[in-house]
Amino acid sequence: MINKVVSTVSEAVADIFDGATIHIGGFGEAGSPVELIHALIDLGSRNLTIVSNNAGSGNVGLAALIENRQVKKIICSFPRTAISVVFPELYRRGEIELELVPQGTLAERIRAGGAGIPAFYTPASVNTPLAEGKETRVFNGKTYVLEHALKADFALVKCHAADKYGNLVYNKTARNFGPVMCTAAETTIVQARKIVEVGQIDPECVITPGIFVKRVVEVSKPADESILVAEKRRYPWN
Amino acid sequence: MINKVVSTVSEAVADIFDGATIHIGGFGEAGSPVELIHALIDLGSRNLTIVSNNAGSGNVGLAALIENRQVKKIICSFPRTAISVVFPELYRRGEIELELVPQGTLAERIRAGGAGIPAFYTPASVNTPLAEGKETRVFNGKTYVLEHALKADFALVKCHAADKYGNLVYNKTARNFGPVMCTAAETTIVQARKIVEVGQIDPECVITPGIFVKRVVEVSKPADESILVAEKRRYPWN
Amino acid sequence: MELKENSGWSINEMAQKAAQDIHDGAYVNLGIGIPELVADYIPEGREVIYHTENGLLGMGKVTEKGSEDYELVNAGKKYVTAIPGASYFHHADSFAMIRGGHIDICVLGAYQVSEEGDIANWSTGDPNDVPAVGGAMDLVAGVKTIYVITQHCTKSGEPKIVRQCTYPLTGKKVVNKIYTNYAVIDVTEDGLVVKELAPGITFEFLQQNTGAPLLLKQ
Amino acid sequence: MELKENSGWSINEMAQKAAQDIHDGAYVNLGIGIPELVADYIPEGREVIYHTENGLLGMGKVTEKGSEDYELVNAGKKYVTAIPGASYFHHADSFAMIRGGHIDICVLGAYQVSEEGDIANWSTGDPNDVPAVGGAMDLVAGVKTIYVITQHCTKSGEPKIVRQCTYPLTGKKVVNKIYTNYAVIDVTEDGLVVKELAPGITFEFLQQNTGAPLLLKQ
Repeated sequence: MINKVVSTVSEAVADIFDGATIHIGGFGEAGSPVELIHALIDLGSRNLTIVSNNAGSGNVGLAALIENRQVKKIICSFPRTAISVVFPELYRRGEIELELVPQGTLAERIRAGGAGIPAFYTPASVNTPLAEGKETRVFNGKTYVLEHALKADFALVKCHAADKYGNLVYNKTARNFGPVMCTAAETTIVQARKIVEVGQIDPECVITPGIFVKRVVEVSKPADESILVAEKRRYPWN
Repeated sequence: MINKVVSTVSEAVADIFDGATIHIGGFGEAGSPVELIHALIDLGSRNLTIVSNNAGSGNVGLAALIENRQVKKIICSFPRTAISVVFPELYRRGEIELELVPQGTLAERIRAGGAGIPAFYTPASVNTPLAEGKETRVFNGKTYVLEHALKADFALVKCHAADKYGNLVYNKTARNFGPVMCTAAETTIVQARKIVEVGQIDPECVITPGIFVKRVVEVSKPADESILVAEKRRYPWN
Repeated sequence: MELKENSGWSINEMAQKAAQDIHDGAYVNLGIGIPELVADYIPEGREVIYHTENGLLGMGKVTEKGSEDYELVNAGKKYVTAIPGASYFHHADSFAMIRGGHIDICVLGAYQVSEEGDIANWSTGDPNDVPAVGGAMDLVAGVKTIYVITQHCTKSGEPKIVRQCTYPLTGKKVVNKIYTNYAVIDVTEDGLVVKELAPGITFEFLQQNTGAPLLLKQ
Repeated sequence: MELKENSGWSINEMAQKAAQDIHDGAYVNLGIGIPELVADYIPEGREVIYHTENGLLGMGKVTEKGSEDYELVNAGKKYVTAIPGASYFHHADSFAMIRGGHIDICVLGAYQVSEEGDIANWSTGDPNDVPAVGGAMDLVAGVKTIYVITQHCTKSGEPKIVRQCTYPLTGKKVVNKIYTNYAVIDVTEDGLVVKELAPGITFEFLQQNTGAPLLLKQ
């Protein structure tokens, strides 16, 4: 029988191993699976490669994971924000690797990973430093750069509602990278604001079909990252 | 002001020109825009290249368009069904061209066309006659074939409900190729079972955002192709 | 020993054999024809979710006569139902599931299967036939495990399991297991390994009716 | 003639100039900063739909203080609203809209724009800065028409419109029109064509403060 629901965030992330590559959803705070990330901090896996649009804010969530020195490398489009301090410091000291990827290329590389497409051509970044060393090719007179699929061992994603089959719906712009990341990881782990009965999600409105999800855990009152940052909270909790 | 609703199917298709390439939605009868196709038969544009999963049934819809000798070439995955007679006859007589494409490659080529991806690699058809003459490449020890985007001048699509912005929702498996085809045509023309007020479609459940749609026409009681075929109907109506 | 074409297991028994190899929680795509019967024989206590490549995960049974929904069909264009917990999606997303390796098992029919697991099931190569491929090439290239269900021989008695396919290929080295009316056969690195023989079928008879060398399970 | 950095049009006037060039029914993506002001100046009677690359078509105004929704933000991570008729989608679909040429106009800021329409707006090249690109490269590569809004000169008085960008490029030959505090300038095959001068700005002054040759509109 299929039941992907697990009881706790620590159980949900328990098999994340040292050296794993992890897709982490979210665009800034919107969609960031803060509680799953904190569980990963508790777990302590190290040498991680993180794929995420940003590199965290303040000293909670993804920033706290980096601050805890669990992250070897980050693949992202925008690691710098007004309230990000952890990543910039480590980066300037040369203590964390950065692979900078245009946002649309990042999304498409992840989607390709989930869709069995090993590589594709895109016009983004052509003639810029981010295409240096990459293969280019002309189609119909326009130059494109070859980009490769980006898969992960795990995906940590936040959604609005889930059922025990792993069907997911999201909330507004918290959807962002979640659906493509769910498709592109060996093990997709989701925190949902609520678990609903099978059949309660309209089949026309399912955003992530359950086939892409391995585990779901209910986090009914997820933290708002920006509030934690404003309150200068720090994880592990200060 | 944005209002994509037009009054009649003939108005909706009026600018389809001779020699156009047209994406036509549908998987068999499910999602086939029969009324738009019939309007195109009335219009009489010739020398068309049609991209569609199938090649029509009986003597209505896409089969009637072919029978009316408006189609020069068809790009599809499955032109043969138990009740298709028109295409097979013309094909055997060498009077219509066929480009046979694996179904998933067809869908992905159309999606790429809409997404600005000129080409991508796929494992489907490698080592088969359908990959003959195509460029292949090895990624991580596995061979893939290079496939190109498939765009069209027009897309004819059937949906369930639409608003004046062109936002669409579909019905069950009638969704099939509709959403990707809407993205990959210069001019996307949609027949909807109903036109609803802006705001009535839940923004979380919009399947085709209006940006991809040029014209919408209400066809409140679309014909069921299989009933027409069973009744041996023929278009223009016998 | 003389056996008629339909000797050994019935198609329902073949489907049952395949069904026993589908694990609890599997995501499964069933090809058109005999493979569709597999759904009727999933052992009690296992929950299997069916994918149909035209955009539905959680396909239910074929619709009862009179309650057909023309917009709810399967890949064979039969009218079907959807289970609670189903989801609809477009064709590119559906084949992303297939190509991306998310479907656990696909059960297909075949014209021929080679000893290396090549499969031919889309074209007889007859220039008078209208070629049609559908999703077969995507399925064999993308699904993790490919099962073939087929009569062991053609109607004229020719072996369908061969050293090299003579029909145009659907995919190369993709088939994992073959269920025929005579036997269940694994495709392995070492060759074709017979796992089970139908009642009344001997290994010698099986070998005589197979175009490639067979090994007996240790 | 001496002019201070903020001479000529105000940033609101610059936004207003750009807004006049946005047609009724346009799908528009506005970059972070001055470009965001453009939405306030769309002429009466025109309906414009805003796309934000983090997954919303039909973005409304910035949220009023106290009613922020932490899960409804724009690309600049400001809390925003959605209009009736909006739609949400995931990041790959959002950038398919961008890359696929479906967005009509994108309005961006810039460090530099070249006479051929090259733009540099993501990196100063300073190795002490943490590089960050966001969606800028996808936008300039994919959106049909690119408008740049920028102060004509840097704070230290250097021209931002140049023959060749010295900062790392975001894209090559992509900018169509530039709105500065001094002028509105078209990027054409023939070079930079001045369409309009701000009050009190002469062509000579403009040319002195521009790093590439300018043409006057015929």
